[in-house]
Amino acid sequence: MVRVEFLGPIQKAPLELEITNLSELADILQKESELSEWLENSAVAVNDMLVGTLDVVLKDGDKVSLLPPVCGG
Amino acid sequence: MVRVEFLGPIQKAPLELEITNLSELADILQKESELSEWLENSAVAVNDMLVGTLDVVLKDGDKVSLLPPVCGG
Amino acid sequence: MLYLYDGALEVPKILEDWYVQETKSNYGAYIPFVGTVREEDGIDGLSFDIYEPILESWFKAWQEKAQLQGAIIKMAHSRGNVMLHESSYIAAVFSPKRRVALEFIDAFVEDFKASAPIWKYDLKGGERIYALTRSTPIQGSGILGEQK
Amino acid sequence: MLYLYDGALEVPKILEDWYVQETKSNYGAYIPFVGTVREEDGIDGLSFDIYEPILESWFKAWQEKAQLQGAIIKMAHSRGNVMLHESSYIAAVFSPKRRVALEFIDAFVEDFKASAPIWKYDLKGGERIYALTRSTPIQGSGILGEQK
Repeated sequence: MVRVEFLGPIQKAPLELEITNLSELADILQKESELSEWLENSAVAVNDMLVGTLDVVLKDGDKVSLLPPVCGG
Repeated sequence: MVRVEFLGPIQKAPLELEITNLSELADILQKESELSEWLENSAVAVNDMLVGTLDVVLKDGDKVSLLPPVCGG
Repeated sequence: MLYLYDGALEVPKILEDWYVQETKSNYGAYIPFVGTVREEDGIDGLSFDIYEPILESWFKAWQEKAQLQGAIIKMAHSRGNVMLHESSYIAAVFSPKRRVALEFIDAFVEDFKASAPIWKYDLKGGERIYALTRSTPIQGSGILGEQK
Repeated sequence: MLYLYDGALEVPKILEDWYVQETKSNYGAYIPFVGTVREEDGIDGLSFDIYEPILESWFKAWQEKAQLQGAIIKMAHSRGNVMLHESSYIAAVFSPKRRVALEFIDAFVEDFKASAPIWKYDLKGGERIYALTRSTPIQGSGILGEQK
């Protein structure tokens, strides 16, 4: 299982999914219309490392995080 | 009389001179060999305003200051 | 060092603590940047969420950059609510050299704004409203939204 | 405001006083620059002469520049002796805007170094030695030395 967390203002409970890469996750999340804006403006981290491509293999126990636009300070 | 002050590290007592412009002051100070380095690297203020040229008329009561290289902080 | 606090920062105490910590370190320049909540658009204050694991790795990468230049950085940030005219953010650089310090604080604060995983909300009439229009997508955002 | 002190600056107190003075002024950014005496070349400390009339007019011109951008500046400097690891200089900018503050502190500190009528001496073995090689001629220097 891969845990998917939605950070900050994205009001969505974490998911536990049987997926093996980020591309599968994109397919699943794109079906949820209330997420569409967040998918376009959020960064993605796997095990707390930011990634820049969907070509990322996921294994059991991995954590994927969605980080919407930031504004610290 | 015009008062000429030597600021900071220039170890020289103030002068009181009968001069009418900065060009005359340059002639007088250039005769003092121990000042030659200071004349080359010092800025000049008349009545506490920095000036960039010798074309400055001086009148009785004016103050001329020599400001050697600075290093605040 | 990275310091996170619940609510507003005690700015004078933090600035003093950091100064004292480095008293004998032989740095010639200490530049703190202090961010304070401004009265604007009728807000009562701001509120912050922080995702600490990524904030820590982001900060660690900047610490290493600082070290390469013989400098160090420190940062403090608030979690939760910070009201008008209170401060939520301090970043500081210590360096032997003035130019390094001036350039570092600028680059660090700007990257903080663009990249640090912190989310800001306006507090307004009892509501907590995500400040979307003042927020910046982290570099590389949007990959999950790409149509294949 | 421009503050001159005999001997080392009480940095935490000054940083706090300035912060408190502007608590309600609605500035979003406060950036102090603190300059501290470094151990270098076997010095025991530094010593400073200041020519106040021109320092004040130089500072006033910068205050006016700051005002045009909605910012303010404050500065403190030591007169006389400041020993190792003590601080002799604080410059600070307050601004509604981060970018203005970051750019202003840089420009202000650099012009301070190049133009403020302050002379620095190394304290070494009981002597007070003018730091000529680290000093900068003020712009326009040398007119009295020109051969006619």
